[in-house]
Amino acid sequence: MSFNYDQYIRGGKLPHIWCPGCTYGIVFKSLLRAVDFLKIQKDDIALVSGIGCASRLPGYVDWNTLHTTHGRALPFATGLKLSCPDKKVMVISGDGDATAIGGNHFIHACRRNIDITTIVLNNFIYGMTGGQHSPTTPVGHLASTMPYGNVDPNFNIPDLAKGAGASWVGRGTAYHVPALDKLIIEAIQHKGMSVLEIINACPTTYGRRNKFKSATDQLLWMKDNSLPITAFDKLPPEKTAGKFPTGVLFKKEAPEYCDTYYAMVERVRKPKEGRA
Amino acid sequence: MSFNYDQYIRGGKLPHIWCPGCTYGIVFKSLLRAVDFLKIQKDDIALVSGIGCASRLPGYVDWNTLHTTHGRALPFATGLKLSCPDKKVMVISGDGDATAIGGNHFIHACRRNIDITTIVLNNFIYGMTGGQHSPTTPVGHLASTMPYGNVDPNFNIPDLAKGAGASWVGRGTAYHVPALDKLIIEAIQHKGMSVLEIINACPTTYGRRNKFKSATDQLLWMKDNSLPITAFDKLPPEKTAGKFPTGVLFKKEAPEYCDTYYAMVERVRKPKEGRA
Amino acid sequence: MGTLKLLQGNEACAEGALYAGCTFFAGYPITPSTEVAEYLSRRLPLIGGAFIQMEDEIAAMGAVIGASLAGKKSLTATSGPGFSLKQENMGFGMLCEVPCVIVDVMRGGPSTGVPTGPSQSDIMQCKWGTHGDHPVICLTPGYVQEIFSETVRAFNLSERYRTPVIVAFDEIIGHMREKIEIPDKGVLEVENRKRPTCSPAEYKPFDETKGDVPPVADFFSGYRQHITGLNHHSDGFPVNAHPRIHTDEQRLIRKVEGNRKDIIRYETFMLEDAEVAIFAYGVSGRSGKNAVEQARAAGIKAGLFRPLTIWPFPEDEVAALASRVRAIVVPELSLGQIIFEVERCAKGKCRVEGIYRVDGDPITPEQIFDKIKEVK
Amino acid sequence: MGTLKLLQGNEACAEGALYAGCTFFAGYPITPSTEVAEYLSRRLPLIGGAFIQMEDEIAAMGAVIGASLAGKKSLTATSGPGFSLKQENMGFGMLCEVPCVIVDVMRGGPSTGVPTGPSQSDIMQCKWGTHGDHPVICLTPGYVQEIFSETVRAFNLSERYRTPVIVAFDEIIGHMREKIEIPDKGVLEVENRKRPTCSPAEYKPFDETKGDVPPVADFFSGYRQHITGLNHHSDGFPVNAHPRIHTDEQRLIRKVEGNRKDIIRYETFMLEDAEVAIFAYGVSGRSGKNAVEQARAAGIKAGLFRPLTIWPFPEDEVAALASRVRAIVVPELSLGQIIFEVERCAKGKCRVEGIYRVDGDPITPEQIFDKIKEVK
Amino acid sequence: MANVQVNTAEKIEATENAKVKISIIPRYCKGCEICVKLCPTQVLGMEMFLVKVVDIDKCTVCMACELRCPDFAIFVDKK
Amino acid sequence: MANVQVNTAEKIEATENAKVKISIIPRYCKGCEICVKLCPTQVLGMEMFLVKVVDIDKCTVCMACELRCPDFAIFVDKK
Amino acid sequence: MSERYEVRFSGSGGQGLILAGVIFAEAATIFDKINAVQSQSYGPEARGGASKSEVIISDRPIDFPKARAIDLQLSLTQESCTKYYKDIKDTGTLLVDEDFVKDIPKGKFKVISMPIIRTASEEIGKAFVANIVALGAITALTGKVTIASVEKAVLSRVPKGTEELNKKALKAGYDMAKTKMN
Amino acid sequence: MSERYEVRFSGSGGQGLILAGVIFAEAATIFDKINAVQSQSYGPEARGGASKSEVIISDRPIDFPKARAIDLQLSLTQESCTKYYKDIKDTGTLLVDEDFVKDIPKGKFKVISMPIIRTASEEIGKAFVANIVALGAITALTGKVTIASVEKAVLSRVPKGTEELNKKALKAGYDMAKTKMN
Ligand SMILES: Cc1ncc(C[n+]2csc(CCOP(=O)(O)OP(=O)(O)O)c2C)c(N)n1
Ligand SMILES: Cc1ncc(C[n+]2csc(CCOP(=O)(O)OP(=O)(O)O)c2C)c(N)n1
Ligand code: SF4
Ligand code: SF4
Ligand code: SF4
Ligand code: SF4
Ligand code: SF4
Ligand code: SF4
Ligand SMILES: [Mg+2]
Ligand SMILES: [Mg+2]
Repeated sequence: MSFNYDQYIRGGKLPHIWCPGCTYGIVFKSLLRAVDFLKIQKDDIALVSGIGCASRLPGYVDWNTLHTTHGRALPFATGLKLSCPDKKVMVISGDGDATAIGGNHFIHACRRNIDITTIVLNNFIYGMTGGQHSPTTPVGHLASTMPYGNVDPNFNIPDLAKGAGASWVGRGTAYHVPALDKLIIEAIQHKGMSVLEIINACPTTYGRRNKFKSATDQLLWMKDNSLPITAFDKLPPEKTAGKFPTGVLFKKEAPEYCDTYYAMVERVRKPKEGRA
Repeated sequence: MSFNYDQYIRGGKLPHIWCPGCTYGIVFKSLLRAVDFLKIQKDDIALVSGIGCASRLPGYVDWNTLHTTHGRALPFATGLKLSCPDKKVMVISGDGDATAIGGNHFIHACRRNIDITTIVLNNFIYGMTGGQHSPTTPVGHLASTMPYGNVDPNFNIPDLAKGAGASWVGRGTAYHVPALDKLIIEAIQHKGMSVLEIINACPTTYGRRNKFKSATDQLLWMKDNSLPITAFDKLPPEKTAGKFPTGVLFKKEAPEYCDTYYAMVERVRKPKEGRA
Repeated sequence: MGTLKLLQGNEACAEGALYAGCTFFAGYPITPSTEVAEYLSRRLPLIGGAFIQMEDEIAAMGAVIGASLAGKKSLTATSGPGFSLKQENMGFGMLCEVPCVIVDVMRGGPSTGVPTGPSQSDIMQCKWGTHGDHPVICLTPGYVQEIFSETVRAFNLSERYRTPVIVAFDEIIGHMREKIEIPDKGVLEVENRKRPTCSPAEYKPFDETKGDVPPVADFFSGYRQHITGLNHHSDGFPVNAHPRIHTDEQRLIRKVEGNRKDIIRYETFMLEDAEVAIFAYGVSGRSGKNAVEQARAAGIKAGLFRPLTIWPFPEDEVAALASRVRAIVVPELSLGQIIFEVERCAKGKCRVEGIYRVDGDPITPEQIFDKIKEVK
Repeated sequence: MGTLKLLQGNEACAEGALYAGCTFFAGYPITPSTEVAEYLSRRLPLIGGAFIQMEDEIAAMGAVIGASLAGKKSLTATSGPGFSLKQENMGFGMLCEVPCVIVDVMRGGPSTGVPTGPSQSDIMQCKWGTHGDHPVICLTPGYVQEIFSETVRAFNLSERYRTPVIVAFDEIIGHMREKIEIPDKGVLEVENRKRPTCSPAEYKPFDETKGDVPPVADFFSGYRQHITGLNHHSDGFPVNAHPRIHTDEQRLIRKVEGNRKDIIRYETFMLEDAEVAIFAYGVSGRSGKNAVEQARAAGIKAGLFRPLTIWPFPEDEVAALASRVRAIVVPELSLGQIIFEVERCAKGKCRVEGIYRVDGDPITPEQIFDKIKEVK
Repeated sequence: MANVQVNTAEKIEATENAKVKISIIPRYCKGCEICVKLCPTQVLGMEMFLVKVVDIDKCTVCMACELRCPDFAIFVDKK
Repeated sequence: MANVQVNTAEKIEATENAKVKISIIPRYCKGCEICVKLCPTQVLGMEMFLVKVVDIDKCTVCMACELRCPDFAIFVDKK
Repeated sequence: MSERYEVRFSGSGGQGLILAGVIFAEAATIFDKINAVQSQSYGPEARGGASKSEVIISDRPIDFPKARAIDLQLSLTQESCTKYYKDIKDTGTLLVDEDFVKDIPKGKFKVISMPIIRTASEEIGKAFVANIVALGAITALTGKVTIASVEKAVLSRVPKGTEELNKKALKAGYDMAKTKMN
Repeated sequence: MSERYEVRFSGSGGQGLILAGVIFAEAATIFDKINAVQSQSYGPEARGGASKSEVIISDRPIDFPKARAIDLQLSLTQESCTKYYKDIKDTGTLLVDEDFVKDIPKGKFKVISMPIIRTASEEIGKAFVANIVALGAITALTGKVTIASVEKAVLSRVPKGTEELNKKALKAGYDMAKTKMN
């Protein structure tokens, strides 16, 4: 059962900076297991992030890692991927990083369907800066900039990704760890832009302010309030009210961006037969 | 039948700068008729735009008008609207302005469901800068930066708006003028973020390069390739292939942003009865 | 008598804005400026004002301009990376003469740098950050009480000159708590933009014949107008390749440079007979004051020039200083920025020596004192 | 013998990039720079390179950095508003020492300004546009042939010093067509970044013990590394409040300022015996040359200093000039920007007089000649 | 309401018969030919790159030309 | 494979019985109590804000603690 | 020729005058090896309204790149003629389209009127080669660049399949101007 | 007191030490009318790792705002103690939690060890008031700010309903330190 995390973790970097109970560490372990399962070599994978607690993850893992500016991981990753289309490029981001300041890059990467596995760690808050509301903070909940209860409606990240054109969209949670391993594996295997939202707990800036006694309570909330999409789809609306679906939520076949681009390159570079 | 455009057009501003055959003028007239129909007073409406040929429209109309920076009309409009929630605020934008550089503001305005009527004039190209491909240029078509045929997949603007949370989404064309008047009226009447995409012809930088002999040919293409959503939905996929639906594509009830915000303000300003 | 409070610099900034009549804030969180937003998110709803957290800093700057055009006194606050992002829309505000206040709480940079570390290394960006020629007013308080009063003054200047005003201070003062007195209403002057008195038909938003600061009409007030980020005629409509562009941009610059007397404010400390002057603002100015005390105690005639207005730069004052001191010492939490301006204005008349520090700690009085001894 | 072509300045820039080995372009269209992108969108696919139009300028700058980290020579091109937007990520490139070239074709500003009008009013922004301390190399060609050669040089400097390099020119030269000669391959030197020779285990991306410009490893080349926009140790990992920040940022500045001899290039024209010097770059430099001819014809000893490198600023050269001429005349398509630097370096040793123009037309030789007569 | 639509400051070329009046503002017309090509009954034509009325009697007052003229250059009034 | 997961440089506190070995790295443990609360059989407890094994014999090797420890601080090996 | 000589092509956006200017400059620089600088008006006015393209030729290097004293101006539309004629030198020439420029501005310069567009549409059969007809006329009128070079430049720039058409157009303009010059 | 006096509260993020510092500064400035400057460590290390909050008090205006020569340092954790003790003056005092700081650093300063956290959890019944217990001890040890003022400041900052608890905690710390001082 035991897994050798050490082979992937940069020497001397643990303990990581995340708070006690921050579930990012759970996801981190899942990511390592998934990439290991797929036998992707360390030199052949890059992990790119923006700014935020979530975005600190790449610093710990012994791949090619790039910690960019807030919200901009996807453009940097696009430059990398288009330059090295045969390498694996992943992005890890927070709800704020990916969908607030980074929203435009997010939808455009989805539109292009470029082969970047994008993992959004949604903890419903801007953790790094101390708990301001994000585009996913539930309405009515408290945040340091919503002292009277949040009035801002939310993004549904999978809906947004799908509406923008992503070809693979999924959702997992930090509670459902074995399922999460499988989802990350599938997201990576998918060729094209895959978006995996992972529900996380930030006890420090969100949980405590919103009456979750501990990180464990937040994990149990995930357990009690989610349903696999297969079950979710079968139930009548009364039974699914207030719950969120998990699993592979959307999937389609669509040409991948680098493929299309380099096919064009091939076409125009060929000596033009049958032409003057 | 005749309509008095003069009452809305700023003196001495015609002829406008748009090219011969540019269909923006057709939409402009439709917009004036719609606002006139709704009896909105000139002093009570603001029209905000970004940068592009489409964004030049506000300069011609005798309302409160604001021509901002490229892609940023919605944030400026948000500042205006939240400051004067009882006034009508509209945004007019191009496909590039709204969905390329302005994509983030677009999805966030949709998410907030702020009461701004947003009209996107989609001519499938960056007109103002001379015909570079936009997020809506059809794949395979030519643009000044896609000399070998466009390889970039497209946004479906209504899908994007819906995925982001807009509560009213529609599509019209510069060809279907009477229908367009009605769509603009309905978009304005809707309370919340309404997004109306209007298909337009840019003969200068898109049409000519893509074998449309004239603007008229582009208008006739709209006629031949669109279907009212009611008809579209009834037909089997074979019959709708390559066609696009028009009309009101999506509509939902959702609280409007300023309403929610100022309800919160009311709540917290009330003397706290029953409390120490 | 006002109210006494123990406040963070950032909180004092928010209090200053409220005192000045600010009713609109749009922002995007960023360390070390976030407390300005957090404080106002609690206070603005209580006075019926609007607080909105936008999707990014670009949007925040746009919303602030939109709200100001609707007549609201508007504020945004940010730090380095966000300040860089705001630059394009700040230029719009400058060209379209939109009153508003932008707070930049400076942190270690460039790029993400050291988010929680102090710096004074955006100070040249305050002046030159956006493209094209543009007028800049930038205030640099050094004490929490001053953050309050200079924020009030920033709003006043922005209304008086119809232009965005920047308030820039370092992370140390932004985060530190000191006692401040918030004066009662009416004690500090609060100014409002000049609004038109002519008929709507006669109104032109950029009518230079009305003086360098033409009156400004609110949107929806009956004065329908067109505002554009293109260069424009007095009526607000675009102009292309035309002498008007030159004269109008000159007016924008003149609004600020021509009113230096009114805009420039500074504190001097033991400067009258000084042989060595320290030119320092913000937290470095505080160290400078201690250094002067140390120098005087050691019998060295040192003095401090502490600008509260850094842009427009106190050119004449520095030039005059340069003619009568042996050296000007410029301590900065950067690798040397404002010293370029000091050097320029000194015109070679005295030595100009910098003290630079960007390791996350403030420049100490001792560092400055050592330099004073060196150049005296 | 090379190839003769009649090219726009913007096209020559694209040709220069290709000559230098550029295989990656990311951009977002904006007048008056768009032709750089359009030209490369035709040419890059033919050599198997990548051309991508991003969703905005921020993304374009990010993609360029990403591609450079993968080892590609990368370019982006823009104008004022887009240049403002790129600033944050440019700062990342500077701090993380990513070689790449940024072209800014200057148009009338601020804000949207006059998109099709020329200007030289981003020149201070080139130096100070992003927050924090940062090293800047900026080249300012004045002829179409020079746009070609300076673009090649920009790539070389960017590879040599492992830093973003800006090429800035005005709309007039960007859009005008002149004959240029594109030298055959090998005629102009083309330089590549120094790559590590040590083992991957030993490799540190910012190892100052390897010199001021540590070798740079490509992503996916076996040298796994961490790159962050936070201040970092030599191994690339974040550092917080630490002397390292100071010394490392000093190194970044020193890379550029310490290599002025290598980086600074300029043309002089009849300057040896001049009593009045003109300091002008870009299109204003061209007018300056004609003005010198007019002055000499009228018996006035005028000369021209035309910088091709504007940042780092040719401080010593200007200082030396100031000590031997009566006046330096600085014509700029702005309301006065680079004149601040000239004034600073002149240290009061001679008169410094500006000629400013922002109405959409270039400064004429006659305008400069008149000023020469005035100050001679 | 007839004619109020036409900017009074502009030169107008009017052609009329008993049933209909077609007004053209030459300074506004950019000669795009949209009206000409979309007129179902060939009432309109081009001359020196500008629209002109060729045969007013064929006009059915369908308004296609006025509705789709992008330039505020042609107006049709039923009498 | 047993034990390779544990950073050899770190101090490990191991508790074992015939069926299972539970390893804890005290320097990594942040005392979040997730493992303690999610352990279905109350094997784990807290002491001075750090996790400790209270009753190893109750362990069913369900792995809940290891899987959900965010800090690489607890590892369970079946023997 | 050692003097600076300035030619301006003006008309409305879409008439191909920028291309004409580019071809003229290319003929001068690449084929005739003299110096030339070509520039054009950009901006919203290039959409629809008056537009211009300018070529400065000279034996000496050209530093100041803007045309200010026009030796020869072509105007294919009334609007462009009225807007730009003021820069024409007293010794210069204004060449206008006979049908589209009726209102000839007053000045000391010489005026030549020719049916350029009509020639293109009626004689050559395609209105869109009016720019090449005009280029032929300008080549003749300036006498600074050889017609052989201009023809080479034309052929290198026009779309495949239209070579003969353009050669004809160039010659028609050249001949027409030559007769006018006599 | 005219001398500058520097107090540092250190421990781990989440122990409420920043609040303790703020209360102490408030007691000094607002209630005791002497000058004070409070600052704190920000940064990733504030999450979990060592964190500190500093208060400088003085009769004179305080210009240089950073604590460099600590008169009194509280350390509730070993990590914070080890990380920060170096700034303590030779004449200063290090106050540590008896249970959590076992490894006392060497120095000329005086060391006082007290069961602060244990007092909070066992005596008062809530571990989270450890910061207030510590504040009480510090008030006693510094003697620069009156306990009455500190109590007022505590009551103005803590959540409604926890007033009694906090008063008790403050007193417990104060008393405990007083005995240690004898
Ligand atoms: C341009 C810019 N704006 C703002 C910030 C400040 N900032 C850093 S992280 C962050 C939000 C992080 O939230 P999220 O992405 O949800 O990540 P989390 O910390 O919750 O994991 C913000 C606003 C920044 N670094 N740069
Ligand atoms: C920051 C910035 N980037 C780029 C531009 C250049 N620009 C102006 S309009 C435009 C595109 C316009 O396209 P669209 O919005 O589709 O409008 P259209 O002209 O087609 O109506 C671009 C790229 C700009 N003005 N500002
Ligand atoms: S602040 Fe929240 S998201 Fe950030 S490390 Fe702490 S718990 Fe995790
Ligand atoms: S370029 Fe296209 S969009 Fe712009 S005015 Fe011309 S036709 Fe219209
Ligand atoms: S109204 Fe109809 S029939 Fe009459 S001219 Fe217009 S399009 Fe033709
Ligand atoms: S549609 Fe309008 S602009 Fe076009 S030809 Fe007809 S009248 Fe003229
Ligand atoms: S493996 Fe299961 S039973 Fe054993 S300690 Fe862990 S959670 Fe408890
Ligand atoms: S889950 Fe991990 S970090 Fe949390 S208490 Fe258990 S071992 Fe410690
Ligand atoms: Mg988050
Ligand atoms: Mg468009």
